[in-house]
Amino acid sequence: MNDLSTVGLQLIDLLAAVSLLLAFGLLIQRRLTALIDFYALQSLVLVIVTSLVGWLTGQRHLYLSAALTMVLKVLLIPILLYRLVRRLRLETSHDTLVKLPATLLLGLLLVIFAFDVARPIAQLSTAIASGTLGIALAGILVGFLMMISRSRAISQVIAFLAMENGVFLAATAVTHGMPMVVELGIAVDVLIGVLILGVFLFHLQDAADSLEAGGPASPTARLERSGPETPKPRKARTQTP
Amino acid sequence: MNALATLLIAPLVGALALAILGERPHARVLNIAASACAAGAALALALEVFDSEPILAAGETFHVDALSALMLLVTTFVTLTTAVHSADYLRIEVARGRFSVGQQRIYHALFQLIAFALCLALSANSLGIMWVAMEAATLATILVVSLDRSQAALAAAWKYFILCGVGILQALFGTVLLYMAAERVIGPDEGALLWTHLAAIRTRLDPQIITLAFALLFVGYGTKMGLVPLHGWLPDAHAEGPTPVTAVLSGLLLNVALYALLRCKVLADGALQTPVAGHLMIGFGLLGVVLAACLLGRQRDLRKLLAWSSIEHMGMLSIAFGLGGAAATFAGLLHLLGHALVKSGLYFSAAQAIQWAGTGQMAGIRGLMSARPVLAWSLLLGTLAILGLPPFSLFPSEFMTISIMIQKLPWAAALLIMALILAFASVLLRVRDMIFGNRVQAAVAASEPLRTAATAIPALLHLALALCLGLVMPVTLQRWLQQASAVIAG
Amino acid sequence: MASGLAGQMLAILAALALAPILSGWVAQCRAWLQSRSAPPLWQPWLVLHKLFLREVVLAQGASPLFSAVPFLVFACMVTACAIIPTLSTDLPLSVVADAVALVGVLALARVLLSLAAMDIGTAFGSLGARRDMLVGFLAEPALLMVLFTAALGAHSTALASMVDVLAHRELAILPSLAFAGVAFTMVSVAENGRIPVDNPTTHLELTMIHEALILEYSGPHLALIEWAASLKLFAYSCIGIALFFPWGLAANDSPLALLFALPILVAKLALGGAVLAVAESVSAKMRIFRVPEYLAIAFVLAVIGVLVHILLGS
Amino acid sequence: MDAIPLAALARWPLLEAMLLAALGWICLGLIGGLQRSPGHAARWVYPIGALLAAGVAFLALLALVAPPLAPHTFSFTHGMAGFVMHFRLDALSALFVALLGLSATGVSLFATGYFSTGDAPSGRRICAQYHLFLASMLAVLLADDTVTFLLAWELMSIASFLLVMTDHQKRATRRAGYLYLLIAHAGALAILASLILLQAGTPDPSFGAMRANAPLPERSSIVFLLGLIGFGAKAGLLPLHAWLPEAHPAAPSPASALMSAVMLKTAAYGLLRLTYDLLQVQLWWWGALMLALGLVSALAGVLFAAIQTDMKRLLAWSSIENMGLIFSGLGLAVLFSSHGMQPMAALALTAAFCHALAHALFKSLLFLSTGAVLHATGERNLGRLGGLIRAMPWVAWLTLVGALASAALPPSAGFVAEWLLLQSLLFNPGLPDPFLNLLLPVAAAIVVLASALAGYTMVKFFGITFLGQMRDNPTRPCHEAGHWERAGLIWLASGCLMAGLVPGTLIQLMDPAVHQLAGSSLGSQIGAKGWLLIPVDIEQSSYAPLVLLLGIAAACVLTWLILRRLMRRGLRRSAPWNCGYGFTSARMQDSAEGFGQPIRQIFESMFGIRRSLPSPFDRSPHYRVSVEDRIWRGGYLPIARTVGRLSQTLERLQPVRTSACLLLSFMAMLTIVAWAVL
Repeated sequence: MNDLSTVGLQLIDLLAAVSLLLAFGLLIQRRLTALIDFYALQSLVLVIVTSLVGWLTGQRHLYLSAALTMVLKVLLIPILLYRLVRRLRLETSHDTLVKLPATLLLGLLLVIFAFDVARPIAQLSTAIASGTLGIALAGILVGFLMMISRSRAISQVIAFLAMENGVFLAATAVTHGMPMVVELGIAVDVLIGVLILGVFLFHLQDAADSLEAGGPASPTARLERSGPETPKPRKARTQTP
Repeated sequence: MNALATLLIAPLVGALALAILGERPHARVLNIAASACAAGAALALALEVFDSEPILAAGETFHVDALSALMLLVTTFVTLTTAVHSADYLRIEVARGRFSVGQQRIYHALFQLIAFALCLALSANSLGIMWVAMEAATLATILVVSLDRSQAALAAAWKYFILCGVGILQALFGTVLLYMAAERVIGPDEGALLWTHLAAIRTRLDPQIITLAFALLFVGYGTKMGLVPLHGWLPDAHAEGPTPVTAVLSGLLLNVALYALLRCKVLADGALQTPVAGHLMIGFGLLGVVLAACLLGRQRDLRKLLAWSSIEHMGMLSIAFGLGGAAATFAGLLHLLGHALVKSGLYFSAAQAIQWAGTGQMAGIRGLMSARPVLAWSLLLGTLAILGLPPFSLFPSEFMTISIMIQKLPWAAALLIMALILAFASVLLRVRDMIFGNRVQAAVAASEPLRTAATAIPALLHLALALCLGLVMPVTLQRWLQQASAVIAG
Repeated sequence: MASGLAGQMLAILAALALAPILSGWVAQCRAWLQSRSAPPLWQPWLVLHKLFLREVVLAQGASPLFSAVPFLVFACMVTACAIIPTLSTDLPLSVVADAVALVGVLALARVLLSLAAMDIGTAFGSLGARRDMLVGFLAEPALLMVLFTAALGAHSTALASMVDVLAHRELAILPSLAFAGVAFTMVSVAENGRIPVDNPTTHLELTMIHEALILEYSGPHLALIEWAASLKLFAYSCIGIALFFPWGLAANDSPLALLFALPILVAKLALGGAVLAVAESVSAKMRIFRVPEYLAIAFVLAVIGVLVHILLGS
Repeated sequence: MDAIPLAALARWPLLEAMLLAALGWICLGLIGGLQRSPGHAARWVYPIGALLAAGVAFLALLALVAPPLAPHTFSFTHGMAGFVMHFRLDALSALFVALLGLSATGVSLFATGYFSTGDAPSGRRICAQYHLFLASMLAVLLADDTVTFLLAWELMSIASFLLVMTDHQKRATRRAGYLYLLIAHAGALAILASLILLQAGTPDPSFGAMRANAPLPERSSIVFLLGLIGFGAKAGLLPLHAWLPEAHPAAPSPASALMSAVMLKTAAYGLLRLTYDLLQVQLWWWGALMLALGLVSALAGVLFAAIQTDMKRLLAWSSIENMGLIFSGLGLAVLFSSHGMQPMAALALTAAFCHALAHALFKSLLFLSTGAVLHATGERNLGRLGGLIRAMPWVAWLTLVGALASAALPPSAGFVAEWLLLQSLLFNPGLPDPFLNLLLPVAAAIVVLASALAGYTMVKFFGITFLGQMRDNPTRPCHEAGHWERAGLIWLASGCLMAGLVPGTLIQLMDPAVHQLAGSSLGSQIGAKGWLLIPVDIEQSSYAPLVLLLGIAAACVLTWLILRRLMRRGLRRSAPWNCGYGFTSARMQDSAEGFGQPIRQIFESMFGIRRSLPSPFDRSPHYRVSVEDRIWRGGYLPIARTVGRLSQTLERLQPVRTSACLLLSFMAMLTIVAWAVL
């Protein structure tokens, strides 16, 4: 390999590290809008990594993949999410279940764990950026942790998307990208997933309005919590003639 | 070849057509017709595949071997009967004003979409496409579960979405690792995700990567399958949404997840040469059976009860396949067939009972034997069948599983048997109170004139098939099962 | 065989004839002991005669069972007496029923009588039936265990062989038989409705057992039952004699031996009856719920007898 | 019979014919289940069923008379899920099949009349279930591999469960049915485990393979214990008896009769098959355990029977007693076999078989007469009945036959069994273990005590139901049983009498089965003459019930003849004397509780008695006393409570919120990855 590719490989590792950094950013950030920004940034890093790998390995379909990611994850999904946040009037709301230092500490442990798990694989790997696997895994775990530590649906979705970014990072950096069909399929699925999420959030709001009209001051705040503890018997359904 | 095309195109076209025409009364017929086409195609495909070579189609995109043919057959058949059942179900729901026209359209389209996704997952050669199809099926079912937009339904669907989403993401990561391992052996062409290629080189895959990959795949597909610590979404999701879809969810979707896991297990077994995968499956399967057995007794909602029973049976299946070997795999496949038939049949019965009583709470369903004898019998026999009593086919499969387990892991087998007894006690107690006892006035008396004789047919048909499978299994089917188990057990 | 038959017939006739006299003898002894003037020895025969000539007064609604039972009970008792070696051990009928069957026949009579007592539907009848069965359910096992003690020694439950073996061995102190003897005495007192378990002469509702059973019988029916009762006493006495004082029984069936055996039997019975009378006179009637305890003691003693036999091998 | 026809007989396809009969029963059930008017159909469906049962009994007797050199076998290749279904008819199965056939003939005849009334839906249901029940019991006895056996076994449980549930409107019935099926299923799983362990690694579940390779000695004890749990649960041995007194009373009488008379025997059959045929070794403590359990069950069963007030509950508890006695016989046989004392084992087995047959006949007779009483009066509470002998003499007299047999009184069938059991308990040449030697007489004492108490119970049963005056409502309408019902009762009663009177012939018939198990043939000697029983030696003991009966009858007739001449004064009817009390009322008779009261008082410590005494100031004083099973309170309820608490805890630990679920998944994932990779 020439110098250029060595630099490229180091760059990929660096970008992967940035991605993990952004994942930590997601983990500690409380404001929803900032979360969306961080997600878009992480996606952007993914775009760069993808095109870099495409350039290094000469696989054309990776450019397509990068473009797809750019359109979908850097632009479309963040925009959708922004609109959602605005529609639901959540711009300034905060949410965390676990105290920040504890979350950070846990995140750190997870990173160690991920590196340890990935180490033997990284050692034998001949792929272009073998160290990335551990970073990607760490990103996924941190995303998972974030998901657990948030109670708001929309933050959970962002965490989910961040995890997905981690998987993609692994897919592109560790292997040479998945087959195109698969990537397309995944992209479509993600898109649909986010659309569903949108539908969902509105439905949750609808349900809140119809069920708790005239109820507490901020019905959304409660209903935005992902899982109401005990689903009530569906009175509305059974009593309709 | 043509059969395969029909199999995939029929539900897809059906989905499109129903998305447009879904609110018409004929839509139900169309729904049935599309499912029937798929079922016919699956049968033709199965006849083609069994006793001959697996089919590779569209380059290497599609691959149907004995295992997938069998699964396709079950899937399309249960889809068909569910379509028949749901026609009746919808008729009553619409008549009662619980189902709007728009909902009906969405329901029909999604139903066919789910069928398509399942067929795709089962016939895809690429593990990646399989993953995509699984995810698509999940997303479609999420929409159906939340169809009635009650708060509980939305909450359940949301939980389903998040948990299964995370789960399946891990499966994706596992798939990526699998790809990575394969790529190191056969290079970065597109073949590295194709099952046919992977299976061929499975002994040369790097064990360390495969270990991690299988662990992630296990967690991922295990979540979809409802293995125990990952099962959080399952009872809620199964308790919401239109009941016919719950039948598909429980009878088919779980199976397809298991199918995906089995494909991965074959690779893992090949690469690792140690029974790690099997041990994982046995351990978590046992955990599932025990926990489900303990919690079955605490359920108050009929569909949740059945959902927990599904968790129990997924545990059983996991144990059976985890034990490995031809006999246990055969038992597992038989159990899978039996569970798919009986459980979906039970959901059909449950749907009728819930419609009759106007509530899904078991406390509100009483004295079916006096009020609706046919329904009572189908529910009772279904319950006995799902509890593993002869002469239904779950009995021989549980028998084989337990017998192999006793030989290999006697103490675990003792635990399993205790759990089975406990599960029996819990389920029987609940079902007894629904079926027997004094007749109560149906909450919704209006349902009576809407009832037709055909309502009970799908449930009874499933029971009859399970009976047939249990009592006198045709030699052909037995051979098919053996071939399918040969795919898994080698 | 023919000679055996003769002996058998003689034994039955002797039982039929002697049984009421034995009852009379016990009554006589008791009267003497209580310083009363005694009825004649054949007083029971006179009573029987009187009763046989009376008409039968049958309660309304009595079922055929009620009328049939006196005959059945009587027949059972006769059969029982035929099985027990009273005069000789060479009895053709002894192959028909052994000790267990003997107890069974006695139990059959008891059950039938209890059923008959319940037939009319009076308060006393069912009360008597209940009490009689209460006595029986413990007395029968105790009796059987007593018989088993002897049977184990003789390696036979056939009464004739048992007695044969017991009679023809050298005199030895048998601890097991001591237990069995005490148990047997207690049981036979209970079974025959004697004080302290029952008082054959009382009609006090709080205490009566046997009399409550037969309250509704009259005339020949009553006579049969009374006769059967005395046969039962006779049978028990003969069992006791056969088990514990078996010497003097005819081993074969020669007329001489039989002739020799009869006076010995009468003597032994006279002695036994006197002992019974003494025992009855010195004890007081028990409360009805003490009876099970009393019988339980008998039962346990009998079981201990068996155990002692096995433990000591004798 | 001379040798040639017998040899020809042995080649007849007896087994196939029996299986055809089972199929016939299933078809009859289907036909009856689909009839529009089941009452009408009952008039021909059940008699055909009875005919089939008689045929089956006949075939089984043929198989016993002409024991073939090799057992009949038959296999059905397309069996359950690809298993080959094996069937086999050897002497042991033939014996129990005969028992089934004989009993079922009578029960089916009775059922013809019994089920020809009643409402249509339940009539249809009962018809199907009843015949399925018969067929599955037959299949249990003929099955020759684990799968077929368990299939038949569970079908038997299901069919009888459904029969128990016939009267499901009652809460007690639902409870009974549930408890029954639960214990039955748990038992079946124990049997399954036992048989699988016996399979010892071979994939072949046929009994033939198990016979071929004996299991390891350390395994066989586990196999036996599991089998004992499984079969003991079906037999109602303590402490697994809880279902029996609930379930038997709940079913319609013919079903109770079959359950009690035949189904319980399949447990004895199964345990024999397991211990003697499949395990091939017997350890002494197995026998001792069986003996102990049997004796405890016998005693507890009869004590509880004595204090019951419901006719069928009383009979159900009495069934526990009888099963206990049968199991003591079996245990004794195992004990003897383990010490190589084959002739004694044969004697004990003969006793157990005799008891099984006798019980099958008299208990079905008694249950059926309960049914007749229930039909006639609508009542089965002893405390409200009485005097039925006047309205229904046929039933009463036939019941008396059964009651005497149940009380083990000579010359009935019950006595023969008890007699043989005592013989085998008393006359063993001495076991090597002195401690056991000491215990055997105690066992004999318990057997005797149980039999005597059975007499008490039967006096109560018969006396209170049929004798005296109607307690509750003197004008209660009641009628004699119909022709079919009477026919069924007569069949069973005559069976009882025959079994009691010619036990020698009976024992000769049992001989092949005894020989097959114990390896020693006593039967030809025991029953050398049909009328005389000689177990070992004529000097030792003998019993001739026929002569005994003739003797009693002769004495009776003679007395009567003589007295008829003496009694010139004739007969006069008058009011009962009643010790001179003028006023009598039916309510002054002993009630069922009153009759059992002494037993309750004497054995108070064995029962869980709860009394509520009225205070002196009560306006309407009520004295209530209820007797509970201590094992239920001390064994079953704590288990149920523990399990309930466990599941409650687990439920509380279940994550509800999405985050909690996620956390759980996360932990699981980390664990799995760590376990797999590190």
